Amino acid sequence: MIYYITSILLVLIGMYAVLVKKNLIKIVIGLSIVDNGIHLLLIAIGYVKNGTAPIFSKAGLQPNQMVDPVPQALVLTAIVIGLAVTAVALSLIIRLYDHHKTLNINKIRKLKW
Amino acid sequence: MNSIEYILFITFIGAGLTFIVHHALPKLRDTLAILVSALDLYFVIQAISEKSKVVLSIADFHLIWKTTPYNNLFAVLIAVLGFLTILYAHDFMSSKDRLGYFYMNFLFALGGMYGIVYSQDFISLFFFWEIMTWASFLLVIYCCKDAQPIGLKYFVFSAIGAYSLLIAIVMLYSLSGNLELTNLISNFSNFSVSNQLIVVTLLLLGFGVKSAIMPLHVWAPGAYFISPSPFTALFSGALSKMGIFGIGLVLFKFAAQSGYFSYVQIILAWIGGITALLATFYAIFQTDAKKLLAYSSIGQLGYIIIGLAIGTPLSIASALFLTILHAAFKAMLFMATGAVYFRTGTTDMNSVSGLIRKMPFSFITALFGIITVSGVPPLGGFAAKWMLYESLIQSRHYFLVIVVFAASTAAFLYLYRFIFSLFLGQEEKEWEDVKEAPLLMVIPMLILSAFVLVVGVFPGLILDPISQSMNYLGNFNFNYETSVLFNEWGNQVDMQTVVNTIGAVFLIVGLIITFKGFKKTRYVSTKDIHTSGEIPQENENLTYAVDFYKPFERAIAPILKSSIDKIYTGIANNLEQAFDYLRYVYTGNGQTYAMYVVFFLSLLILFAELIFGINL
Amino acid sequence: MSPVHFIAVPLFAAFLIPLIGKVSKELVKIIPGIVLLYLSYLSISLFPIGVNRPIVEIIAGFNPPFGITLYYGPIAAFLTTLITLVGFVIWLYSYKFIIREPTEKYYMLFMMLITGSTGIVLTGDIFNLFVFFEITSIAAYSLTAFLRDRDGAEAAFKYLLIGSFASTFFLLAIAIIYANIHTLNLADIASKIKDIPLTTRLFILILIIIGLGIESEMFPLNGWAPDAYSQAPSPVGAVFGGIVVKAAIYSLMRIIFLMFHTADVLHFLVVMGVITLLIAEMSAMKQQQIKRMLAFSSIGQMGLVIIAFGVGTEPSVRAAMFQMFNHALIKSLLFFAAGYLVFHSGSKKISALDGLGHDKPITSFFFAFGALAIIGLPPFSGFWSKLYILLSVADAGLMVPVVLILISSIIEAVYYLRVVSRLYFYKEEATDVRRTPVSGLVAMGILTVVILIVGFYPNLILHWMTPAANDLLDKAAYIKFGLFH
Amino acid sequence: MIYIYAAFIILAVFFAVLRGLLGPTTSDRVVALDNLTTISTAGLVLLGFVFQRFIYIDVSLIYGVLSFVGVLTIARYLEGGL
Amino acid sequence: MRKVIAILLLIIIGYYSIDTILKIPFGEGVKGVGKHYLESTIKETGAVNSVTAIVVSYRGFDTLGEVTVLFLAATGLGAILYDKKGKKRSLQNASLIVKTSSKIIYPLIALLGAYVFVHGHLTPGGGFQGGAIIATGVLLMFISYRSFETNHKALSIIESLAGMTFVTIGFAGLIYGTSFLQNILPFGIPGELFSAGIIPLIYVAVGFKVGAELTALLDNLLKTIK
Amino acid sequence: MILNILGNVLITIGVIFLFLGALGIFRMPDVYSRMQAGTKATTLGALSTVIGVGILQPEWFWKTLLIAIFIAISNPISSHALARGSHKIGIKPFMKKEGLDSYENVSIEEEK
Amino acid sequence: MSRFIFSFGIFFLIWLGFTSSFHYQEVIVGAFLSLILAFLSYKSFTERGLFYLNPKRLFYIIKYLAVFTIALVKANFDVARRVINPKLPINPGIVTYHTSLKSDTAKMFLANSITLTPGTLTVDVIDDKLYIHWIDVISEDPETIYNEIGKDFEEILKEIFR
Ligand code: NA
Ligand code: NA
Repeated sequence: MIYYITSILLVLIGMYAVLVKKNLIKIVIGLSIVDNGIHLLLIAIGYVKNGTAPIFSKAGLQPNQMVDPVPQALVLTAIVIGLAVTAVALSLIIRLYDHHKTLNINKIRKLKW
Repeated sequence: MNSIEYILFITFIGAGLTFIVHHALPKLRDTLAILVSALDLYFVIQAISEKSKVVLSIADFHLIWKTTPYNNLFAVLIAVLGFLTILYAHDFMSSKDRLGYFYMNFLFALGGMYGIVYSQDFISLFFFWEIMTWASFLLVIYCCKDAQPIGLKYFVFSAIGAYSLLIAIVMLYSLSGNLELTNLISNFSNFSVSNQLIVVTLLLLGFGVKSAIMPLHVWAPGAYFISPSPFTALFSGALSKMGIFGIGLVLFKFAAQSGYFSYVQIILAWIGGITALLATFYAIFQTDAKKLLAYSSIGQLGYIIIGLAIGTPLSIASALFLTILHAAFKAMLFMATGAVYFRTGTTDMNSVSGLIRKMPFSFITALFGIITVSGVPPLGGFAAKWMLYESLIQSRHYFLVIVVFAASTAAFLYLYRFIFSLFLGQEEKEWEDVKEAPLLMVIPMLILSAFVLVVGVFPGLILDPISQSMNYLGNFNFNYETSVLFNEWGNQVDMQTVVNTIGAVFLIVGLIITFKGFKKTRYVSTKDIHTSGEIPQENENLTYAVDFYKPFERAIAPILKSSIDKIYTGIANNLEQAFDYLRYVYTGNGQTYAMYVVFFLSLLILFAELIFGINL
Repeated sequence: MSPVHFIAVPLFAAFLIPLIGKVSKELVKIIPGIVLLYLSYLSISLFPIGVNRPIVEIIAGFNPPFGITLYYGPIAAFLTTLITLVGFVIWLYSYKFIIREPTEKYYMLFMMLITGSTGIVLTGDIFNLFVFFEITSIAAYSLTAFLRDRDGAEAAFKYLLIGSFASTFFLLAIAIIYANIHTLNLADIASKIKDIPLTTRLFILILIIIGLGIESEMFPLNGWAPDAYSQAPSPVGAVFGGIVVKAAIYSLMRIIFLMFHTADVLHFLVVMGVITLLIAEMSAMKQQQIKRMLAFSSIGQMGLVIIAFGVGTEPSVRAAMFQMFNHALIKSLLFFAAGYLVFHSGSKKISALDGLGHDKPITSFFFAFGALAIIGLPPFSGFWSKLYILLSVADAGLMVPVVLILISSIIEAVYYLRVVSRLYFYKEEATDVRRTPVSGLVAMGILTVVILIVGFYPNLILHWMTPAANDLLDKAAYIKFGLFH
Repeated sequence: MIYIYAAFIILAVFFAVLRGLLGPTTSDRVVALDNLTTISTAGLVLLGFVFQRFIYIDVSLIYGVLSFVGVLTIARYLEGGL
Repeated sequence: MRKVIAILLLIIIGYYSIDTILKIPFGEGVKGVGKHYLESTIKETGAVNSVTAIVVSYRGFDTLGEVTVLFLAATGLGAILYDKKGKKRSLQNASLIVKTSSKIIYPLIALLGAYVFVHGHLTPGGGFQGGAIIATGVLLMFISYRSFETNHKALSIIESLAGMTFVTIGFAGLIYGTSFLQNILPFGIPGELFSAGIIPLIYVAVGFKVGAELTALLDNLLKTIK
Repeated sequence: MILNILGNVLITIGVIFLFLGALGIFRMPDVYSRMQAGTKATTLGALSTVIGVGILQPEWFWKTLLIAIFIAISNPISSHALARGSHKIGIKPFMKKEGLDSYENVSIEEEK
Repeated sequence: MSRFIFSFGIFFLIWLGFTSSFHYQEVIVGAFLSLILAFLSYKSFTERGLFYLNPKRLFYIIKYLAVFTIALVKANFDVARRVINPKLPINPGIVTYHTSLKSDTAKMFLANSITLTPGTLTVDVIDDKLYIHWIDVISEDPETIYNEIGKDFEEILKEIFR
């Protein structure tokens, strides 16, 4: 339960950063926090009370003792995707800083109207 | 292939070819265009006897093209005028460039018109309507940078017209599931009254724009003025008649089935009347011959609309008669003006004068033209106008009679000014070397002059096909021999004798005046004038033509001030302003865009059940 | 011969390109062309089969809903064909247009973008859809900034910012769906969606509308679009307008028609479409830059498509897809022509185009042609699709949208004509001697010919639209085939 | 027994986190973080023992390695070495 | 102002999200496809790690996409930061201690990475994790040596070959089996290293690929700092 | 049995030192002394805990040993790097007597 | 060659530690991977290779480990003392320690060992000087510093790296 709420709170905190912080890096951090919130949510969805990792690494482990492996697999993918997006975002920030000499998003709006 | 297919095929392929030929063999280009229009004329006439019909399946629609008496009337008009104007264009345009573009669009416009008149379904009608509109638009903007805003105005109004047509078409489709004319006509009475009214209004609006009825006329003066003269002749003579063609169709094939037909008639008739009157007033104050003719065109179409709207056999006949005559005389006038332009490089009535001796054929054409316009015997205009008065009186639209009469009288003022400014008055040094226009320009003018003369003498030539097309439009039994005019006079005297006599008198009087004018013409400077006490300024041009109707203009200045044009401009500016505010939502700040997303999300969340319903 | 080639072959090519690049730079440029030719061949040969009966391709040998499947039905057949066709032309155009290094990376990104879009179109699994969406998006972000100029980076960053929101919401929707019904297969979800409580379903719907609406350029989610379209290299603008957004709209509509097919939702789409259309067209009116104008025009067209989908009848869906087809071709043509016009005039501004019609007659002609076609002037193909949309919208009794569509059409015509008249009627002297490369002209020529042919024989395309429309509308069939193996 | 271990670990985490929150300098926070990672590495091994899952040892090892490089990177960043 | 609006909107979204999500039962047994996977992982894939079985087998297509995403990011960065090459990585040297130890630890981290991706079907690891660990090793070298250069050519060749291997394995399934990415190798004895059919193969490819790509990413990002 | 006890004893010592390390970090006056406390105590704590587990669970021993070795090598390195970094950004060590910072000038010199 | 074999051996040992298994498959794969890795990195991994396997050096290595362990335990009790009773007298400062070790690896071990022994923390190593944060500076005399802080380690390390 608390995981659900925490994950949504993480999403909201991240979004707040994206919506309000002026620094591009902070915005990207905000995006990452959002991502993490969603990942946590996925993991929480797969959680089973007293469940263990879904790996049959020794005899006697029963499927019903395990957590749902699907969300974990999905999170793995989602993490990689989040990483890729963050990397691209950072490279764009490097470019933006080169051209604008600032990281303030309010000052980077040559394209408008 | 039958004639209709030939016509469309030849015209459109020809249009493309002229463009290509222009780049490959420029010398053949004009010949090709003339050939195309001549072939068109041949096949149009062929089609009349052939009773051609084409059914073509495209997308999910059947495109149907066929000949009806009504179609043929307009097709012949287009073909004749098209042929003559292209002939005229050969010399007129010889010094211009981008002629491939010019001829291609010219032929496209022609093809579009043929398509429109032969169409028996709304898809092809709209299809060709668009082609015609675009081709004419491209010709309006042909000349120069100055033409662009004018072209844009023409375009916007055309688009409004075309799209109201389209809305009507789309409605018809949704009401009856297909767009074939015969089908729609037979289904029309099943539609609800409001649907009927909406459809008819939209159709009239659409066609009305093209025929420049007030208050949708504002595109016309500029567009007529700026387009090259050969095309102006076609534009005003034939292209604007596509509106009339459509209005006739709408009124008698559709609106007549509606219970509210009489209201439609009255409103339309009054719009026609106002158009006629106001346009005439505007025409009076123009200093440019072409603009004058442009307003005159608008006014004349007003008469035609009245005639159609009144809806009695006689009035319809008069309207159709006027349609044909207007095509002829307006083409003549534009051609004559074009000839003047061709030699002098201007159509400004204040700077050109006294060309009568230099350009006699052009003068004759212009003279025949204005005689026809003003409805003076012996030329066709007389009979047509008379029929209109007669029908108005018969149907007790006395007030409209007054309006039409006033407009006609006023028309005389500007027509007089037109011919006087250009051809009469002093001969100026400046235009000493001016010669008559080349033969290929004169021939079409003379052909048309001969035509109006012949029609004046033998109106039956025209009234026969008109009565046939009226039979097609509805059960209008119009027999010109039984009409009041011909009846009352014809019973007593030999009709032709009367007309001829009156005509002969007028002709003689006219010629006397003219030649008298000839003799009295002296070479004087425009400044050589007695001005009771006033000292003329250096740069003041004091030909008679200047401020010709100044007092009159003062009198109706208020009307001019509240020009509809200005209202439109105001609306357009306000709209643009509004658009301008709208695009400020794109602030350029990525964070703001993100905020929009979140805002939209919250909005959807808050009103989720309201928006998406509870039976998701 | 399997639909998976549409995804795997361009991907393989993307992986291959760096290796080839070690050998020959020229070969790198040719490979995407070969791939796209092959895919075109594939789409032509698979098309009749897929239209007849959907091919449900199993991946990794696990039956649905346990494994991922590809669903190659009529729509997928149509869209993959469209993507490969447009992709091929874009490649042709890029051949000489993309001269800025690293060209190798350009083609890699381009190939992966093709992979992503065909993946979006083909996949039968919602999470897989998410993955392909991300592939497409990240490729798009990178391509937007490909020129490495100031504005490109800005546009790409905004795109990324909003795009990340899209993926977040979409992923959240997937998470909630999985949490409730424990499946990710689209057909399976469609058959079980009613098991989810109403309020949750509403939330899922909203999240999906936001998530996929962003890439579908729905107002007010489209702030990124004008920037990205206008700052990306011109062929990439064509990629966005011709490929990416089409795939995005398709996925949005597929999900809505599978899971949330109710009158209210459809009405919502119509309203959003109309708003999108009007605001975009009005914004386009005042643009100073030609590509930005094209961008707004694209958004407007998407609004039109959304309206048509929203009407939700068979004719309207058919019309929507026809419009997508036309828009993909025509907008590509416009972006191509604009690309060289900008190149020749040396400025992105519309005011710099004066007289180019005389200097660069062929390129200008293509632009003018495209402009007339997109306005919907007969006999170009755009006329038919617009007409069909109007007819179908009116047929559904929605006269107000009809009127608004036409008003927007007038606005659209006006701003296109402004550009065209600048090309031809403002200045007459020739100034520039650079030439438009043949490959670019051929690319534009192909599009022009196709637009004309389709204009005269709309049935060539329309014929296939009816099964495609039914594919979208017939949820039961999708479930039946999607879960069948 | 396990509870005693858990109690100590939790207390350790508590104080380290407290220092992380209090700062006052960035270095202090990083020191706290470094500490936390070591505690976690050991904690994961312990957890593996408690759950009797060998795989946790793998996790611990990898976690230790990654966190080491992470802290080192931050340290280098602090001194302007990046 | 922006803050207030943001907070208000986020409260709305948060409230509704939490409201919706709390309707999801928490911690109850696995259902649906997840249950199927748990019950038949060993039987159907030969892997003992269900997550890996899902990642590489059941949803192997996602993983191909995921590999693509990383490749895409590396490519994208290469394009976006193209002409940044040649700049010094850092201003200051690392200390002798860090430098010396890095040299020793770096190959060990690489070995750990290899261990992780080779055992992806047996342990919580996998290609991505292993690749990431290898890249971490490279990161250690990057931060320790100002002028540490990766062999770009080799990296790019590894990326390409690994990616092509993955797709080729996919096609092999299509050619020798019935579908793309289908397992065509024997499962072996569950729990042994040589088991689970194509999973380890794919994970080795992924490991190399991810290692090379993340290295390229780091290289690109770090290079740009003066 | 003996192994069992030994293991548990080691773990107990381990967690206690882990706790002490954390407490030290919390209580020490400046960043350098915090590092001192932290590094030493947590290193030993972790080593002891990990090896304790290895003893309790003999088949895990080798791996736990690896972890222990790694911790023993890596912890002082990261502490050193942090100390150096802190000094470079100008965090002065807490001193009772002035001039006890022989690294101060070195640090500045190198930057020049 | 010596360096290569040494690297391979270490890697293989560590691999075995990782897998904790002598299953033939693991051994084969491990050997293979170690071989590749050793080939790629033996140059940077070790400066001297099998040199360390000399029995005398092995003896010193073990001795070193013992000394180190004792120092570490002492250090921890020192820490415990200070943590529990922060009022204990301290006199922190950074002192310079001169080492005669030449090998970088040796210096690294020395520095790390010093860090883990009571009251000291290596801040930096520059040439033959170690800068050490000393929590209780007894004396600033280089001789005292050497004896107090690193003598035990340094002498053994000298033997190992001789
Ligand atoms: Na994965
Ligand atoms: Na540590």
